[in-house]
Amino acid sequence: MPRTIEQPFDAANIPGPKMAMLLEKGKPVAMAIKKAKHPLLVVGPDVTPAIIERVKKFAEKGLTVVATGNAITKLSQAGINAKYSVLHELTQFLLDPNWKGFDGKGNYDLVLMIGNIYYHGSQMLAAIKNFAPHIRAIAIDRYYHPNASMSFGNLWKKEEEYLALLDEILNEL
Amino acid sequence: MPRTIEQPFDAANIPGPKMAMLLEKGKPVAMAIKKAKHPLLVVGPDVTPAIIERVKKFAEKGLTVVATGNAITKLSQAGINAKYSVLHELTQFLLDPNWKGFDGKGNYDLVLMIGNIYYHGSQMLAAIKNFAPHIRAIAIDRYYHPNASMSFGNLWKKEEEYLALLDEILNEL
Amino acid sequence: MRVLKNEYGDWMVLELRKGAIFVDELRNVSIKIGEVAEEEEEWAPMGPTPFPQIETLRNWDFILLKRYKPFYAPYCDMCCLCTMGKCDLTENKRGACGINLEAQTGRIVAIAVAIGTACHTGHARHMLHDIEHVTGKKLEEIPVDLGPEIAEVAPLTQLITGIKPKTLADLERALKYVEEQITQVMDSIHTGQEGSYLDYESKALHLGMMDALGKEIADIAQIVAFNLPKGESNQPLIDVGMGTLDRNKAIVLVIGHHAPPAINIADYIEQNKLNDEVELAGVCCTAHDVSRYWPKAKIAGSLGRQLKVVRSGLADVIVIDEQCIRADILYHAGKLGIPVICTNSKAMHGLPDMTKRDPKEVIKYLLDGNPGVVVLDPLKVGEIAVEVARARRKKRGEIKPVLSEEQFMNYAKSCTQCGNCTIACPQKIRVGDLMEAAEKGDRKPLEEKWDVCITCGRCEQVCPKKIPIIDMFNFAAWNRILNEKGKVRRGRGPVRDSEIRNVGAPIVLGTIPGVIAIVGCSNYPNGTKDAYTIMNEFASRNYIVVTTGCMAMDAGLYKDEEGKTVYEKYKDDFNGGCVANLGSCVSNAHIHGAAIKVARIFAMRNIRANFEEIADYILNRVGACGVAWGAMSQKAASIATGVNRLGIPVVVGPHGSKYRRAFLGKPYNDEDWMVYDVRSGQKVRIEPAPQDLLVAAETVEEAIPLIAKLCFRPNDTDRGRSIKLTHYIDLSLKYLGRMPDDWHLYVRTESDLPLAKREELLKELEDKHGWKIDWSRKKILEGPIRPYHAGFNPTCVERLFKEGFSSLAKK
Amino acid sequence: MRVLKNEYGDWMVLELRKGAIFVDELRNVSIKIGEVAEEEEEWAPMGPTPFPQIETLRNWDFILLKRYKPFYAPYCDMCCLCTMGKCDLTENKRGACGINLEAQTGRIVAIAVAIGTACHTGHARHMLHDIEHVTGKKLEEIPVDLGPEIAEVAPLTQLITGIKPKTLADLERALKYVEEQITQVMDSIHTGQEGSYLDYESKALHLGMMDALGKEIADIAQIVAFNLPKGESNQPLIDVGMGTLDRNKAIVLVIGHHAPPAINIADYIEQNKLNDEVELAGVCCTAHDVSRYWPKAKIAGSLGRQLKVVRSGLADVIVIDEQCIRADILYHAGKLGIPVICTNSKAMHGLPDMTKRDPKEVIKYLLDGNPGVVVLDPLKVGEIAVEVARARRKKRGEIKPVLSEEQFMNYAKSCTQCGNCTIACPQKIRVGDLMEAAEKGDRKPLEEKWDVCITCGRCEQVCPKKIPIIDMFNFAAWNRILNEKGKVRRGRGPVRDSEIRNVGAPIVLGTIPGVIAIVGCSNYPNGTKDAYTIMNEFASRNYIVVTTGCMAMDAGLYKDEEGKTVYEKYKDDFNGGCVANLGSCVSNAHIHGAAIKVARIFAMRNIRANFEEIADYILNRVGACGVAWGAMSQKAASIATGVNRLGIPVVVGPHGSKYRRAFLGKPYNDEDWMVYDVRSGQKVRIEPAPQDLLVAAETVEEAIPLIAKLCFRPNDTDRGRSIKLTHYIDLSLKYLGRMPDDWHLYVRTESDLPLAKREELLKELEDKHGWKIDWSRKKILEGPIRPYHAGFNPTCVERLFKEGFSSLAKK
Repeated sequence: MPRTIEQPFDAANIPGPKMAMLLEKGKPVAMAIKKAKHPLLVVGPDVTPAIIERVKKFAEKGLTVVATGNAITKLSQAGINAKYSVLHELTQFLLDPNWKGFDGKGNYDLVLMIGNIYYHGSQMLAAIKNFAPHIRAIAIDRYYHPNASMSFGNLWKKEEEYLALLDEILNEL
Repeated sequence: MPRTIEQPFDAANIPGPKMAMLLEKGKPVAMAIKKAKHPLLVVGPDVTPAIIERVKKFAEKGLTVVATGNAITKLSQAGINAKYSVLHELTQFLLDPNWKGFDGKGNYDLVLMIGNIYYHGSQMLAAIKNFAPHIRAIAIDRYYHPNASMSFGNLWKKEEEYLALLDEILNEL
Repeated sequence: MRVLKNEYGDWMVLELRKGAIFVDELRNVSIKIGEVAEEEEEWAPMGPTPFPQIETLRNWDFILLKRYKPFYAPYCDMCCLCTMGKCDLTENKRGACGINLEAQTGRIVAIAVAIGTACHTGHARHMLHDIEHVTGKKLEEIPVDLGPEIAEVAPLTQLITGIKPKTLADLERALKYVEEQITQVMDSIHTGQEGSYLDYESKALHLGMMDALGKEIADIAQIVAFNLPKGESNQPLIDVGMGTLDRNKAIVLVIGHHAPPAINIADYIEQNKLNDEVELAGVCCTAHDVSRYWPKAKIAGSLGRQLKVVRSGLADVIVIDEQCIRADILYHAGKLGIPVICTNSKAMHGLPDMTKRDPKEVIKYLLDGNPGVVVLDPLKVGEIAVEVARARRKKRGEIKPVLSEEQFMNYAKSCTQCGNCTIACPQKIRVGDLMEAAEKGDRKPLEEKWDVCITCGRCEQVCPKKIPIIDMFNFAAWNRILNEKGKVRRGRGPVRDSEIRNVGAPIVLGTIPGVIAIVGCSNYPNGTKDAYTIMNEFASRNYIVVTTGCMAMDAGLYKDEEGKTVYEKYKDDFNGGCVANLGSCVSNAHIHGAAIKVARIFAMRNIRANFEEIADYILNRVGACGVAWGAMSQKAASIATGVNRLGIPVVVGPHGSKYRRAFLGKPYNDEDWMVYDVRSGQKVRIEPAPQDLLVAAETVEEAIPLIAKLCFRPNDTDRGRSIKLTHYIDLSLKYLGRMPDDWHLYVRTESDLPLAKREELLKELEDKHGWKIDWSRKKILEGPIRPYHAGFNPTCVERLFKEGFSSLAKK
Repeated sequence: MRVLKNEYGDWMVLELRKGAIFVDELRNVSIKIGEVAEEEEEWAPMGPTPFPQIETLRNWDFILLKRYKPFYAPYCDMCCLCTMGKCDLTENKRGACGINLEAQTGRIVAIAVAIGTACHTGHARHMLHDIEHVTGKKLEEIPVDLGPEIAEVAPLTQLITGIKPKTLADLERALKYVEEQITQVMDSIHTGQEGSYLDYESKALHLGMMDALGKEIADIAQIVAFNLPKGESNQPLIDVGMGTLDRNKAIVLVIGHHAPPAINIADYIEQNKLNDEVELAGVCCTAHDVSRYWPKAKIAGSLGRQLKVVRSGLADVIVIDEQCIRADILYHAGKLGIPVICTNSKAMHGLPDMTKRDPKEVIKYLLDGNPGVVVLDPLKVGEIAVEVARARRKKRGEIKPVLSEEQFMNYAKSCTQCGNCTIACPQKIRVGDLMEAAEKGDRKPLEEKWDVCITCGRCEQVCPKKIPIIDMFNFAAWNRILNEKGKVRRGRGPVRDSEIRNVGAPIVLGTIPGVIAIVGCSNYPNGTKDAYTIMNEFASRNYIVVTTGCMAMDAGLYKDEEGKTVYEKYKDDFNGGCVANLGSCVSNAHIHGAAIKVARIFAMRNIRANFEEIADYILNRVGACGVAWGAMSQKAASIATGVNRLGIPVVVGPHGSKYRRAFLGKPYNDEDWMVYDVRSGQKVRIEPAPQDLLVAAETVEEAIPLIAKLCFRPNDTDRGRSIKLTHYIDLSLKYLGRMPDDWHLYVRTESDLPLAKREELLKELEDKHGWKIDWSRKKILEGPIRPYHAGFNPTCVERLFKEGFSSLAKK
């Protein structure tokens, strides 16, 4: 079956036959969040103030937010009540179906990723894709992430367009 | 930019960032042939009588046909005046801009491939893609060939549809 | 005291003269000696390149690489070897370290060859360790004696290192050198080393040569330590095929390449007189090698049959050693409750290491239903494996297909025709069609494809209905399995010097049209029968056919109209019209050995540390061609590369293009085909002989004439050439229905033409190719690439042209 | 005559007693001896695992792998290693050989580690060859003497093999063993070997250990052969930075890791008194090592600066040896007409081998404009390189940026903002933005990103306008280049036993909060300054900081407010609050060595052939943490893996997750954190210390507290723990603006708490974590994972728990 993909933000980041479905709308993400029993939003350090503003709204809508790298500093400053984790360690926990999560309620079934160092985030998504059948990972960053299950395209030169997508998700929640 | 590809006939045959443009019509192939200065049709042993019939028409339209593997037996029986070559050797010659071709008129600028053992043909297309900038290779077989410049999709279960595409090319020539 | 120095340890020779040394005087002298040996006998003058390093034979490699330009078909356009990557190298772009796709592909080839070489070499090392342990002897106590007909005991060791081994300790010296070279080349794989594909290819060729040496060491070691055949003809016939296994007995199935544990099993069966109760059968080279030790052992099948055998449930216990074993052996064995014993540190599968436990305890552990253990002491394996098998045999009933009739039909019905299996199948078997037929009651298609299937199991991985497709195949082919009963000649090991004395001249002159070495794995494009077809075709035409490994096994599964296998039809001499099975993968070294011995024994060339000259000799004079129709592994890559460096071309099946690199000549490029003629002192443009060093054929019909063509050599006499040309033309007509396009390139003179067709061919030369013919004398006046001279004395190496060859002939 | 046997050659001891041997009687006796040496001095009782094989330390590996479960982030979901493939392993499917994605990823990791290990080992082997050639001495004539303060001369060799080397010949024995092990593990990579990722990881750990041994051999060999520093403090400061190169002189640029050719260049300069005329500068470890020999040599830059240096046109000649050299060095040098001399068979770039030619002839050849040559004799390189550089210097004028102002602007204008460069950039530098700014006259952005750029050159490969982006960077940063002038302490080699005597107790007790080893390549996520930041942060807090390789160089480019580099600010002792540069990549072995010597010298453990016990000691007691912030290569992979097997954790930068495998603990899994307490005879659940063995941090702000955390050890005293906790909390607050979430896990007793904050933290333990506090006594009543006992004596190894440790202490 013909399928539509995008050029990864790292040109050579072609992992194999399974690459993320290209998302051109925010709505499917909102649907996934609503359907999820235990979603998690992972926020890395590559975030702009405009993105942090949206993260705050996600938190306000009840999503558990975890900051990685030094994103925690920025999120704290923005008044977001976020967990903190080393992304590598966090991903190891996510792979473990028996992990209890940040709230003791068990592992997550949906992981949204935004703002992680692109190549490092991509690797973490690869781990989840291949070894965490219990988790669906969606990249809502402004780069195409082939290792996610679904991903936005490369919108790094189109910030308006990108932020509108985030807002579209938020509006649907 | 979003782009449309197809699952390779060998599931894992994902060579990298550059994969064949998916052809859903015959016309672009006809255009390419007409534009080409020196086109060549390579025919491998994985051909049915219906395909041989079309090959014969290609030959009649003036395309140089070269048979590889034991396809030559079938083509001769069908009365097609084809050259013969070991595909591996032929591809080595194709990579050499100084090769004089079968007719002494020089190397080819367009190579159409049909009926080669899938995985072996794929490798030959990989060689051409990466090391023969002077050649454009189009797979007109009933399998998606990611290493070609353009390729039909996987039509191995849809022979009618596939033959219609070949006929479409022939009609345009 | 004299010190003899070479690069691998210094040798000290104490020359003791008459007199007495009073030991008291030595009391406070500290003596430090690296290695001590008696002075090596001068078996031949030392050649120019003992223990060659990476750079030593680069000149020779560059000669080969100029004529046979590496052809790259990348299998991946990216590089992911360092954290600056991934890099996109498509269209020969350079990556973050600066490497381009050509050099990267050469590098990947070098890695593959390094893995293959390490495999044979690691195997040889393991063999030496085991030999000391199993025999209780030290290596220097085990002589390298291959009987009265073999004086050149280790042609590769002699050629490469300059050592003519007297004991296994000498071979160990060579082995250390190989380990060093593997390390050096693996070093060069690191990010930021070579930038030139030519140098990566030269390194791959270097390791290919090392691979050959590693194999020779491994095989000679097992031959002399375990008293395997030493090249004798008239070897007994060994049973091959799943149908030959006696299902009433307890069946021990050994898989792999390292025979000592299997040998211990054979010993245990013999010592305990369990022949009537226990069957020992093998898959892959361990089967060859244990049958070289104990001819009652059977060959269940080749690599491509591994899962067919395992999933058939025939085995009561599975013993694996190393190489070519299913990585998921525990999964498949576990499905049927068959315990697995790992006997080699290279493949331990995460199982507990019980080497030091009492065998009784291990037997109990396995009979308790545990999936497997590691037992690294070969001396313990026999008891454990046999007793586990016996105990399990007692509990099981008759062996039947794993699926019931009903299960088979239900599965067939459950197929949704999704096509996943076909897209997953490396052989492109349209499994859905087979299921559809089965559902309709026609099992023939499944049965017929049973042989084409290499049982890789990928289809099962992607079936959404979890159909056990391998079991479906086995069910449909059950009668075929029960009746699969063939014969293979027992592996005989080396070619005898006495044989070389008989055939050296005919080979070099061309009157024996070629030596065809049919070897390698069983990743065939279209089933096993090709092994038989190729072997039979060439043996019937008076070529010398030698074979090893999986292809040797597979050929033995087929019979001619009279019910004879090639092994029953043809004698196992190294001679025209014979088929000799040399043995396992590591026995391939004897094929190199035979070619080297032609130079030594027929031409009296000095083979001591003289690689370049001998390879040049072989390239120009010895019409040999390797065939690895099912080449699958990195070992096959290193074997072919080693054969290539010695000047011998190889034909592989179409899967072989996935090795990414071929060596393909361009017959139209004059400058690629220039040789020095020592006779005339001139540079001469020769015919493209051999045209390629490594080439994949698409079908067997194409391969057969191609193999014949690759037996042409510039040195052929006119009589030899006419014989070779006869076969090339005949085989082209037979398999491709046409005259070859390029036969005329190989005609130097009218006497090169096959006598029976001479007139007809002269006509064609005149008409089609515009040659001038003197019809009155039926002579060619103009046309050939070069004229024929009986004394033509070709070399590709300027040094040899200038300095002459190194002959041991009495002047 | 007694024969002492071990696995690597038999040693024969001739015990000569009083009397006389009449030599005549020996005349016809054939004596064959494998290896002869005097009986090795019993420097310590032989431990349980001399010359361990793949399986020997598997038990230890499995202990590590259970706690630090390999985390796999595949970089490719396919396998293409054999011709049955490609196979799609996505979602852990099995391929045609049966391997699943986990085992395949473990296998790829094992290959990477094998490449790295082969690299260091191949380097060591090359070093031994060159030493014999250059010094004219035999290895057994070169004593391993590291001066009066180092009795434990080769801790890794001693620990692993049981040999305490007296001469380089002893090290060669160890080296052969390493070559054997590399071959064995490469063997296991072959298709159809391991099916378990655990066993592939165990093999990778085995080779990691071999890598450490290979490095030790290489560095000790060069130290004793070339008289490099032997661990002395107060090393001179070496110039580092492109600005330190005297552009008036002829500049010889050496690149790579194998110093003998560079040493010959230094000798040539000295012997011919060319100091005023010729500058010798290096990129990568050759620069470190030649400056250890000749402190006038300069360090032009680290690996990430390689193309910045080459493309700046500073060099008059480029001499490469091996490792981490641009594969396209000929392209870049050729652009500027700089000739390249290849001095090592591992990287010959297809150039002609002129080793045997007269140096004068080679000089002429290079001056004639040829791109380069191969000269494999280090003794010839000095003359050729220096004379070519001198001749070229005479012809060239002042060094200026490669681009003119006009070219720069035209290129900037030609940028179409296509974005190809950004997508190609591993650092995700938005090159288009920089071009846009430059076009508008603002070159600051380009200049600022000059440092972040690792000069991989991929952007140039994809620019449709063929903008020479590296030249654009260099143009904009030209002043920065001219002013890049830093200092690096000269590499001192080993840590002295006398230093260990001082710091052993504080390290083990925890009062020196940790040993931070800052090592590896320069593939930084965000520029070189992090090297300085990390080093300075830990040194200022009384950690012991040691450094090597590229990070050691890069740190030296930065200065504090007072204009001092870390090397000027801190002493180069192995002590708290000091920064010692040990040297090149191979000097990393001394970091392992220091840890081993803590066990030997402070704890009096027997280190002879006793790997498991010592690694267990280090894991539980030695608060060391490796930092490879820019880890790029396969060597970095093998180094980290070797460090890990010894029980030392490593933090890498975010690119490090591309190594595919990490070792990450799960603090919440009780069963993963059980140790045996020898004191109490109980199994005890400990705090997750260290939590990970290999982990990538995303940013330096995250890395720094993480490094501090990974210095916790179960054996910390309360005083030590309170110090470590202080730093962990401080650094979290400083860099992440918050208390760490898990600090309480490391509290066993109130005295573990930092004194200054004790009350506040007790409160938090009560409020946030529900601990019970006796506020009257300020004592913790309930809460910690385990109580603290001063005599806690942990081990992870059941055998040691049962059988006791091997102590050399006088009882």
